[in-house]
Amino acid sequence: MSVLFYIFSAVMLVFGLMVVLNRNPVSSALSLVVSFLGLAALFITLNAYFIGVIQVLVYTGAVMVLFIFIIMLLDIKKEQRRDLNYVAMGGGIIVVLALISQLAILLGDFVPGNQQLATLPEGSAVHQDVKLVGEAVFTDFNFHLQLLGILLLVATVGVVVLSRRQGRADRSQQ
Amino acid sequence: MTTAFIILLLPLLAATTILLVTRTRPDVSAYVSVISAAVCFLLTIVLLGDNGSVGSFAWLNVGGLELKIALEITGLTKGMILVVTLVGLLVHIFSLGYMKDDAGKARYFAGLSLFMFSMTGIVLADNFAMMFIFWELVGVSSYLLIGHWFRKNSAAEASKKAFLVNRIGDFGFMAGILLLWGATGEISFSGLGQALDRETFDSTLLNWAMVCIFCGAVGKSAQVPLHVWLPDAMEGPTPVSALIHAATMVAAGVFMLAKVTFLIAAAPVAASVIQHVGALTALVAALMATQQSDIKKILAYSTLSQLGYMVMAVGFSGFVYSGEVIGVSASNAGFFHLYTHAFFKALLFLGAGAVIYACHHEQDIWKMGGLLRLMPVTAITFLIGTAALAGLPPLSGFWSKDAVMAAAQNNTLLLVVGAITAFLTAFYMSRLCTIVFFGKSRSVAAREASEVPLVMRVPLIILTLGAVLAGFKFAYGWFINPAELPHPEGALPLVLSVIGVAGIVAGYVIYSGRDKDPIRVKAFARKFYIDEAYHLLVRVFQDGLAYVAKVVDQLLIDGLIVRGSARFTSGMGSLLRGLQGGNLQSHAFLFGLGVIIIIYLITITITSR
Amino acid sequence: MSGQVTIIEFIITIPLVIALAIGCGGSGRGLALFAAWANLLLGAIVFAVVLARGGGDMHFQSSHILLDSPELTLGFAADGMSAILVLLTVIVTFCAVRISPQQPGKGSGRLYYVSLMLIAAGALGAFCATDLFFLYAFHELALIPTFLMIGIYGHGREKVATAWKITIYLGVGSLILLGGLIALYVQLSPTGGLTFDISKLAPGPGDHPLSAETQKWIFLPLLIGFGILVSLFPFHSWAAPAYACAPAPVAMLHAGVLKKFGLYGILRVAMPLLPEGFDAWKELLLILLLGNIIYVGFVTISQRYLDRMLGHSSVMHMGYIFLGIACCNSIGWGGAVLMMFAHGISIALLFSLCGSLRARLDTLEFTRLGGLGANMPFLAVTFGFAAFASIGLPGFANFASEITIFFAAFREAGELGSLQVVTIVALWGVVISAVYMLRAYRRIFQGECIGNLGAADLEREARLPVVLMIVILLITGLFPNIILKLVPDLVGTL
Amino acid sequence: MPTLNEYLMVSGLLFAIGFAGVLMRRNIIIIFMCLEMMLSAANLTLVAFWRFGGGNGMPADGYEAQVLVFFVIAVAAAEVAVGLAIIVALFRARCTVHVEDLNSMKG
Repeated sequence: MSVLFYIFSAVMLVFGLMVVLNRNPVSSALSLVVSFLGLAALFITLNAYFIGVIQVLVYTGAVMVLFIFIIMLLDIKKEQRRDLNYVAMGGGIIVVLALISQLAILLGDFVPGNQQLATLPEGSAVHQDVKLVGEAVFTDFNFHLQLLGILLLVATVGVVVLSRRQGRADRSQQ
Repeated sequence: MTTAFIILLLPLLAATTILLVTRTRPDVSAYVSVISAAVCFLLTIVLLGDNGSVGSFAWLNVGGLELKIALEITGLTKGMILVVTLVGLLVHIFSLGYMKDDAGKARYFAGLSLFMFSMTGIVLADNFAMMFIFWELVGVSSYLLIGHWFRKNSAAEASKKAFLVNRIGDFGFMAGILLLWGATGEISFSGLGQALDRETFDSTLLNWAMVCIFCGAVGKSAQVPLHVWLPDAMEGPTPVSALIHAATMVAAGVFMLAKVTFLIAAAPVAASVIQHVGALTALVAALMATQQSDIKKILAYSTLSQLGYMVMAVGFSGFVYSGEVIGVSASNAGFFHLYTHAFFKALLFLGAGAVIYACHHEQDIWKMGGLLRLMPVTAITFLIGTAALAGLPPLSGFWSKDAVMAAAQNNTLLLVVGAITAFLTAFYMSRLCTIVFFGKSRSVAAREASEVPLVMRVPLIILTLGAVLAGFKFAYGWFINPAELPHPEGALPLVLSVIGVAGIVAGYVIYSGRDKDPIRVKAFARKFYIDEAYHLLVRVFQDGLAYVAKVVDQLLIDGLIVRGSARFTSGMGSLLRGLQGGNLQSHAFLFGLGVIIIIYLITITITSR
Repeated sequence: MSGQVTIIEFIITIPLVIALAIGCGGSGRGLALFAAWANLLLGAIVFAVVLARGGGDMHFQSSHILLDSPELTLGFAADGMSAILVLLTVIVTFCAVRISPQQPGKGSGRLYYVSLMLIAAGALGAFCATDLFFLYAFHELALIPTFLMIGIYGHGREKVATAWKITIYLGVGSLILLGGLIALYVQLSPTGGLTFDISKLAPGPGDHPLSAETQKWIFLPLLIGFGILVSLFPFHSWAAPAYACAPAPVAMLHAGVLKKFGLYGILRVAMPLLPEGFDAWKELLLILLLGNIIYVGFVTISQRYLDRMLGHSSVMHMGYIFLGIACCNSIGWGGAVLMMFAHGISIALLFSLCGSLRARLDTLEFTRLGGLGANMPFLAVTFGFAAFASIGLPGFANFASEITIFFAAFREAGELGSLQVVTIVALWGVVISAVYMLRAYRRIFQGECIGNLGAADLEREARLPVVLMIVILLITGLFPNIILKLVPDLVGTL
Repeated sequence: MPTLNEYLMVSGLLFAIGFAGVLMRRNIIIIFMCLEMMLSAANLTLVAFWRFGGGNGMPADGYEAQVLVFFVIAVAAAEVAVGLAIIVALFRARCTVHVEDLNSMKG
């Protein structure tokens, strides 16, 4: 079981790094897709099957498709060798390293963190987590769900308006 | 309302009516002023009868402070009030003629009445506070009168100078009053007298107080350090000089010192200061007078020198003189000289005014000459006045100068200085008379001079009578006890009269028939360059210091603190603006940095607890 | 007395109501004149009544509770000192409105009269408020209108900069003062509950609830705050340029009336509530007021413009009032209050004449002026009166107050203490003020006439305020007991 | 079996990589992607804590964590939609995707 964990986390991290390092936006988008798949797998190892599936379904399926669509729409070329902004580079690396070192120090003395992942007994409720999560969402968090619905509606209207505004702005520019 | 209050307030009433009502009709206002002066003179004759305090008005009282406008009549006041009102009336009458066709005639007479009001205020005052009030009012009225022809720059400068120098004197005077009030808690003269008898006060404080009060007298009576304003005050009309700068105002200082002789007696150091300043003034003024060519300037310096005499005499009050304290009698000598001097100096000034009026406002003696034949009455009265001033025996000058010299006779230095001054006085007066009256006329104006109208001659004649008779006992006996006058010993009177005659003869011999001044002593003519020294002093200390203060004010306080803080805040503002660059990454970077710092802080607090 | 409307409330609301009326459309000067006349009348009545009843205790009391927890009452009352200052305010406001023109600036001039009314209301409110909060609030009311007036209707090149400077400077001053007042109100509130009412904050007859040390450190911000408002020595650089650039009525109101708020504050709030506090800082105050008299005096002598000189001279005279306060005996405080009244009227008179001169002449610079006395006789005579009044000529109120203050400093002074030495040096200020005032008078009205030959004399209807102020100065100068009778009783209760 | 610390370390690394991408890259699309990575890293941490919530390796009994992750993902989706619309509008207006040129918000 731990072997799988290491494989999937390695996949996720390497492809995550590829996203950042890649010149070509399309290849970085695709590497992000793979990284998200790795992540979904990790969710599965944590017995959060519903979340794993949603991750694949929503993120990898919808979001990345949208990204690639936009990249193609705006046909953004491979990035030319613009002069590297060393200050930003240096700053970025420093902050990231500080973040990682701080994390390491913290996790060092985070006692509850050392507990091993126990395999679930057969027939434990966790396996029907989709049903349980569904119940939770539609009973305790019903109101939040409606809110979420409205939010998504607003987002779609926003996108429509933005793109349409775009149309009229073009006309005024010519 | 007692008669004293009427005498005090009538001139003020006249001045206000002139200012408010009859401003547009000069002749009416002139008569209003003259009538008020005449009524005051008549009332003073009535007033000479009673004694002691006559009425008081509680002007200001708060907490423990009681300032009153209280009037009292003592021997001194009687003598002085007579001089003030008599000379005042005569000057008023003389001015009717002298200022007949002057543009600001109403303003002039209002100023004269205001002056009479302030002068009577000083004379009748029974406490220092009231005297200080009228001291300043007299300063203002002399400012108005000297600056009568204010269109002339020189007159405007002269009046400003007179007021400021007087103001410096008032500064000292007030300091002295405050010191006395602090020490004794008394302001009125009688109160101070009783306080002195009751307990002895710390002598250094008393000496300092008396020096300060003398400083007030120096300012008003133009003694040496503060005498520079008197010669310039001749810019004013001549009757003004006659009234103010000969008889009354300048004598106020001596009068005040005479009133507080008991204080001077209690402050020996201050007394010696007073004597020496008086003697110095007498000598210096006499020297300067010998070289002046303006008739009024000569008389101004002669007034200065006579004042020096009076101050010296008053300074002697309380000095032991061979066994018994001559005390009051010394200041009486000073006051006696003041009394006689008022008459013949006013006579000389009015005479000079008549001469100037006749020579169409010509003041330079070298452009006059041979006026004896042309203006007999003025000339004769002027000569009698000169004789009185020089101290020839029968006249009043002789008696009072003897009394003064007698007061100083045990102090050989001052005696010698007094004698020299007596000689010089006689010398410059005879110089003046020979040039102006004898010999031949030196200019067209002098040749056509004619006798002045009657209204100007009557005051001259009355004053001549005063000058002749003032010296005898019956004239001064009713306000100074003849017994208390210091008696000159031995040959002093004889020596003095010989010096007087010698001076006159010397003057006549040197100056008869000359067209220009044979003796040229630049130092005396230029008034020992004191004016220039003062000018420099004012320029350096006052204007220089003012300029420095202004620069400091602008640089230090305004620039550094006020603008400095303004610049600091705007500087901080622009510094912080740098952080608001539009760059996305820098925002993210700062965001990240903030997170790390917060985590770091949290971890420290967790681990440290 | 509380409950129904008292005269004091009436006096304060009139200018506010009129300001409102002018704001929404009334004729500026007409309404302002009505308010000025009404206030003058009422002010005189208040003064007469308080004079009749003795200045010791509070009259015309009225209070409206606004808040309970920190007990906040919109209360007004007038005792001796407030009555005097109310009279001063109404007189100066009347004269300020009289001499302000029908068409002040380019615009309709409504803002001009609204601001004037607000300044007047601010001053009146501040002088009668019985609690700390409104004492401070009313003074702040007058701060912004002054800024607007100097900025918009002022004269001179740097009028906007000066407007900013005075506002920020007084703003900082008020801030420091606020700090002090809050400390005072928090520390001194009786155990019952926090209260703004000055009478409740006043310490009882027993020993003072606060230690001398705390009193000392609470008194400092009050002294500096009030000092800035009164242009005490190191904080005086805002005053002269502001009065020089301000239109005449604002200069009259600010120099004549609003500056007295600082001194009133010290006498009403700081001294009675923190007696030991004052003693701690007395030596410092003596040095500062000497700076005011001598240092600013010399700066005044060096001025070359009439309006700047008058601005500086008003700063200089503040030194004398502080000297009066520093004597801490009833003579000194009586002299100080009388000086406040006298200086208020005389500086207002001087600024109104300076305003009329500025309107007539092309410049106020001394070197380019001369000999105007002949063709402007009325102005020459009245400026002469005003100049001699401010120098301290006997017969005017300034002299009476100066002499009271000097005598106060020497009360039972056997030997020369620090107060006496400071007073002797301050006495030299009398000569300094004579120097610059006479130099100005000589330059403008005497000597040959250099320019401005066509300058006409003051028109008839502008003469009333000038004559009124001179008459008032003379009356209080000849009979100072009218004012002084009100003050000592009050001092007794402090 | 993997321990909680390892999961946290992994999600931390993912977050760091995402953050590095945001800081270093100048193409706004890439930055947007890295943003998504950071979000999902947070989700991973949430689920990890849920899984180990019950103590010694057992999952917590309530499912609030998963509901929260579900909401986060939903909101992220909406955010991506709006974000990309803005990027498109931006591209049309400025014809560039480089962050340095887009600094009109300068103070």
